Amino acid sequence: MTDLDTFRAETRAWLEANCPAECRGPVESDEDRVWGGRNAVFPTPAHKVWLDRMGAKGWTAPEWPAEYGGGGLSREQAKVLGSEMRRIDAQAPLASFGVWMLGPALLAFGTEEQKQRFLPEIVRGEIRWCQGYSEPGAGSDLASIQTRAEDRGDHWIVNGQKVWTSYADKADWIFCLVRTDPEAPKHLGISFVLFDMATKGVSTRPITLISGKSPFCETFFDDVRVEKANLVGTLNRGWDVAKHLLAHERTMIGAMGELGGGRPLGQVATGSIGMDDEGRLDDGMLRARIAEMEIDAAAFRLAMERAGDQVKAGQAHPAIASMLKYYGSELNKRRHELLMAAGGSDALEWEGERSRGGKAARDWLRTKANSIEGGTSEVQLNIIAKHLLQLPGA
Amino acid sequence: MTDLDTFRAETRAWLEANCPAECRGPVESDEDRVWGGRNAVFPTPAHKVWLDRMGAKGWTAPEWPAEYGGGGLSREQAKVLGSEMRRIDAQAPLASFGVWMLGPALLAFGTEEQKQRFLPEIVRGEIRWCQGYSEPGAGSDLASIQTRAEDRGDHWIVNGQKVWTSYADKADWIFCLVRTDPEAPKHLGISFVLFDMATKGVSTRPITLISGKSPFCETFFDDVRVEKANLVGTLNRGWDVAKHLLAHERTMIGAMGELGGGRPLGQVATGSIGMDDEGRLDDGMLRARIAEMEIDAAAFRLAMERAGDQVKAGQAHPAIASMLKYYGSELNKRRHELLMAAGGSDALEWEGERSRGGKAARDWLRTKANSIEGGTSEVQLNIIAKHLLQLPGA
Amino acid sequence: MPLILTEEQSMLKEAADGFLNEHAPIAHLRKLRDSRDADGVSRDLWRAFGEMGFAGVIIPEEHGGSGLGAVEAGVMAEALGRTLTPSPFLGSGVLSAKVLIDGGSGAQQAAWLPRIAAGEAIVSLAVDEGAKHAPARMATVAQRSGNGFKLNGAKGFVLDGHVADALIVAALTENGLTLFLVDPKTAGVEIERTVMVDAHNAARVTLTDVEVDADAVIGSVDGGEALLEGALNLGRACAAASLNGAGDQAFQTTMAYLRTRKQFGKLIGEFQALQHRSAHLFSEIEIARAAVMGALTALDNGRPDAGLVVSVAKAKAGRVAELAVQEAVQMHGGVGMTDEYDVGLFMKRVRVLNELLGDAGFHQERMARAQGF
Amino acid sequence: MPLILTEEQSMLKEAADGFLNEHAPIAHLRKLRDSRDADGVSRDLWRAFGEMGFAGVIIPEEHGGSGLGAVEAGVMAEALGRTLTPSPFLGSGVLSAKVLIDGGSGAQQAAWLPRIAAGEAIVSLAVDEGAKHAPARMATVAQRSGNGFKLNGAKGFVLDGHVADALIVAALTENGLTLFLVDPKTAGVEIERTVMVDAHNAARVTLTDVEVDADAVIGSVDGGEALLEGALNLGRACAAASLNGAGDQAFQTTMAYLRTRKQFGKLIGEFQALQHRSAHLFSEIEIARAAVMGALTALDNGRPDAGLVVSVAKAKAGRVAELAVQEAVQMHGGVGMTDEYDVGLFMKRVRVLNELLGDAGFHQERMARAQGF
Repeated sequence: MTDLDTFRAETRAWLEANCPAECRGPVESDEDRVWGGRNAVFPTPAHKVWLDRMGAKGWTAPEWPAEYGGGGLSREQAKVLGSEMRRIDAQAPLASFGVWMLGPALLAFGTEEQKQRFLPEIVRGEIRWCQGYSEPGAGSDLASIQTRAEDRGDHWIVNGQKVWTSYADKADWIFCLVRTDPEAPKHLGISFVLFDMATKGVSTRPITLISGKSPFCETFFDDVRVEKANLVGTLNRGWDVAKHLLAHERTMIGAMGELGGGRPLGQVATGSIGMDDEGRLDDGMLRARIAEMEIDAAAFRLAMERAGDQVKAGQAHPAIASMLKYYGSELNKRRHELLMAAGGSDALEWEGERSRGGKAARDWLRTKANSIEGGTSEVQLNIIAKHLLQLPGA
Repeated sequence: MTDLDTFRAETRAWLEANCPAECRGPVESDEDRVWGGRNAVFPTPAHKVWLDRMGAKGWTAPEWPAEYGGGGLSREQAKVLGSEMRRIDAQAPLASFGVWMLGPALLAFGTEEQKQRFLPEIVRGEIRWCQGYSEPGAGSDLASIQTRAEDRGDHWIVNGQKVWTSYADKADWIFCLVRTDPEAPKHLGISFVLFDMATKGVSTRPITLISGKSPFCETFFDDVRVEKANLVGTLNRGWDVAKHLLAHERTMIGAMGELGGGRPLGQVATGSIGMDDEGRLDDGMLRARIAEMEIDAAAFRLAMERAGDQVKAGQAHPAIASMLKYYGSELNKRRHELLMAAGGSDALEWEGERSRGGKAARDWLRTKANSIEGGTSEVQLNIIAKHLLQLPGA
Repeated sequence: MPLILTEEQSMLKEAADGFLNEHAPIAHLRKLRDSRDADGVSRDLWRAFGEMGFAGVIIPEEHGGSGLGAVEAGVMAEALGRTLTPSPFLGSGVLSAKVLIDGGSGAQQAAWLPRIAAGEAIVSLAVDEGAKHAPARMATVAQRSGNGFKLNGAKGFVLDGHVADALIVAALTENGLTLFLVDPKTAGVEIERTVMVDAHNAARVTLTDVEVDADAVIGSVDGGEALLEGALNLGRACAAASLNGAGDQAFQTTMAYLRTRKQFGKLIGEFQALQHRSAHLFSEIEIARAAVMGALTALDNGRPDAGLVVSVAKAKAGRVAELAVQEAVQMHGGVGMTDEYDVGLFMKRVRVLNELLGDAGFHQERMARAQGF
Repeated sequence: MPLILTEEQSMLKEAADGFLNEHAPIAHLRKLRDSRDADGVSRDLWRAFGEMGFAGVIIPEEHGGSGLGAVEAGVMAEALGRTLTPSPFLGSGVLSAKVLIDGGSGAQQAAWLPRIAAGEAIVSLAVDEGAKHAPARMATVAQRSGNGFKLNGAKGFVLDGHVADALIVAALTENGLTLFLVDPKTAGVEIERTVMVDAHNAARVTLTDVEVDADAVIGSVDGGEALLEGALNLGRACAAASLNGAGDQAFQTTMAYLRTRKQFGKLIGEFQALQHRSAHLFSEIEIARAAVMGALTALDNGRPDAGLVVSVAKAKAGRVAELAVQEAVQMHGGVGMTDEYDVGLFMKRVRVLNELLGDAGFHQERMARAQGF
């Protein structure tokens, strides 16, 4: 028995013993996710138990070093943990921008004090983070942000406005790009800072999306005091931290094409439209489009797998994340267009139980943001043209 | 009986009496076309008779003024002539860049002497013209041509090279863009001149295309003498003449999507692949693509018709020709991709009788030039963005 | 007939655009939606349509209408697409009116056509049953019963069905299909409003042993197929016109945005990638416009292949409008995703219009069958 | 198995690319084509393939091959796609070799596998009959006759059939499909070389009362379907690898052109519209590469759904390579249309590879059936 086999056996046993029944099975909606934080909301009390147990083992961030509260697992062990969790259909104990985004950036750029202070709280789901990047005037041109941090010795005074801040109204802390040198060329002069959303002068306002509900907010800073100790990385070099973090976000959103999951398209369509005498979907034109989509989706899943293998083998080009983000989000949009066609007029309903509150339509509309958030498709294509194709002037 | 009815009756009678039997029915290939010129080649002696008769009436250029040898017909009469010719499947008596391209430019920009001298010859098919625009270094950037015309008082001495000169090796005269002012910004300083291809210093070399055969040549000018009397339009303003003429060419190439004609795609496919028990093409995936194509093709035909109606009503934007050229050529390429798919392995043959010398494959390859010649698709899109959408910097 | 508007038709277009921009711009839709209006459609506006002569555009003059044709109906439909105005126009003024004009008895016409033309009555046509438009696969039946018929079945996607003063129900009879004029208050008729993604309205109608008299039949018993097909084709062409209106309006809004929004120190309209996509989309919109004009003209000319041209128009306009709204949201970026901006409303409306009366696939299928492959 | 090449596989790739670039670059294809070579393929090069261990890459070592797997066969096929080299590799070294390895008797294997591995023999698999690949709809029949069988039928698109030393013919027998090893010199066998658009080779084979002994059967009578399917799936995956090679090479050539060609005073690679199209195409090529690697790996792992992954790869690689060559010609502009430039040759080869062993539509159909819709 190899070490990995032993680890698998132990993990399996621990999961069987510790994962509550309520925390097994698919997560039906965003509301059923556990985001943690000071005002954490749990779908059931068992979900709190599950988070506490996993957090104590550091398995909410399996590959982070144990000294910062992480699981301290190797990549292989983490894969085993993942597959064992899938085996029993265990839900993720925690959804967290702290784990997905800030943590990796702190591990790469944070001071020892920052890691000691912030990472364990993230692992245990005690503090919920949000991301303050986009601004109304900036959009894709992230580096042109205007939120200003004025130097006041040991602290800054921050004034400005962010937009598309996911769950800003529910977050405890924010990681945020601010302009610390208004004179410098635009990519320089930006710093990456952390502060408490309860600080005086911070306010938020939710944004309604076309899909009806939205995790997004506008966030306003009015003379907000930010301690200089909470600067991550070098002063005026926050752009490096942001880029590092964006790469993580891209892979995550790109993967939605795969993870968007749910029932296979063909099944949805035959369920809604029926079959002809030869057992084919009784809409030849839609059938062809679904088949083409499924070929692309299967190929994309293989590309995701291959990218993982490349990372493992140290052969991955960092800009491949842009490619996967671009492709995955376009694919997911196409998939939902086809789901709408498969659902026909039933899928057009916006309210009521039959349509589960217009789920198909709302999900479809939500996917339209995939190719905008985390860097638009156009930005990804620019990155590919420049970094992977070396096209001039890109 | 209206005048138009009378005209129709007379035309019908004249055509019945004067169109030889050999000149009725489809034109099977480029070789069966009559191009006229000093060394004119006729598929049958009857084709010469047909050209002479139509030329004498000016009906090779029905709407040109009678004083220059044209038919002098109104737009309505010309339509009647066209429909009566189609009624008896009469072939066009003459294929001619003189009629299609140079003539309209001369009518708009030529001097009275030039019209008197060149137009009647064109109408009668006595002189075959070719077009000297593109150069090896220029491509889409037509205005950057380098062929130089040095001023020698009453004439120029022309040196340079043209490329993509259709039928240069068979043409008698050329209409040609040359740089008459090397100091001027590039759109200025170009002049539109005419000269005899038999002039000393003119030589040509055919270009082989991927489709195997090609009407195109490279054309070389080595100290070629060109009379100043043969300048069309204003000195250094040849670009205006060229633009006028390009608009004509674009409409012509765009129309190929419609005129490419031949058997309907669905028919070709069922002939090659067969039908299923329900009378549908026995390849559901190809069937969907063909159906989508036929929708687009039918819509495009209506757009061509509408554009004609707009011209007639004086409502046409000149850049609409770019739109039709772009759309028509992309459509024609798609059509031939589907024809290849419908033909399967049979359509891949390159030689021999069964495939009529690889006709399907050669036609398919030939269409790839549609979106390059007469201004690339990219150039058309630029024109649309600038002139129809008023996008900044376009 | 040339594929461009006559002077009279252009005047109608101006009148319609002007009226809607003033009295029922997108704010009108938002108000009905956000106030959760019980009807989801304004009866007052419908009456105003009657006064303007819009409601009865295809209704003969002797019944109080304008006696115009398909092109004029398309002009109205396109205008409604531009302003996203919820209106009984398509359901009552086109589909139902067309059934009654072509097949209604003198009494039926006299009872309903003038009231539709005046914008006083809403008459809904109930055809669809499953998730997809498939009139050839109907399951609703009408059995002879006494002097009349007994109807059983379930209909969906019935435009304005929840506020209808009368329903026209398509049902199978012994040897074909028959259309019935049904009072929604008849016993056995159940109507459920379905709030749609575009905040326009439709209903599900369940018919359980619904008894109607023989004079409820429109046209002849078993002879409803051609009658229905005629109305559907006009409706499809008008839906295509609405798609063009909505798609083009989203496109125009986007072009305006490209000319003013800055990113990376440039107007985003300066980026060639966006220019080319815009130019391509412009081309598609022009092609779709020609297709719709061709279909409406073919209907007015009574061309035998008009149904096929209608399919070309509906399929093409649908796909093009879909592309237009997708590009609109994408090119607007984040703000395009907000409910505050209008582009999302266009996306929603286009989705519904695409599904209505047969999506692009349905019409491609018709094309394939007609061409024998 | 991870979806990246092992060190050994990377070495094979380098060896294959190096050898082909030196001994059989595109100039080799042009020479065979322009000299109107009677065979259209070089026997000498095939023998050199034998010496290098390329010809018998999948043939077991005991028969003189390298005993490697699908991934290695794919590496070879991709390399051949890059240089457009006409070679019996796919027909003999993959398709026929696979049939013989999986189903051949000891005598059949001994007779042919070592000679294929040595690049001495060409063995062609004859499956297709109509214009499209449709092995499930075979019409060629083999009737019992004396001690053996009598074959009747017509085959097309038989790779290298005109220079084959042996044919493997698929035919219907009483209760299934059977594969026969047929000497092309047998009475009743007529072979016509078909010169293809890509200057590669295939043949039409007519079988009229062709008599073969019972020992001509490969595997069992009526048991040929699985045997054939196994070979076809490997062949499809390799054809997909060749498509990737050809498509990617055309793409690389185009990117080099974009970096050097000037228009309107700029490098054309600076135009954002071309940048975005290039970046999109790059993404597609990466996705297709993963699909092919996935298919080859699935075959090596003997996954039960390997055939489906193969269909994903063949369909995806086909469509992507098609886009790659279309963009290559368009972005090259006029010179891309000339025979003198290579991009047209890539377009031609991709067209043939797309049709070979099932086009994208064929494989989409398999996907739809497998997913039950």
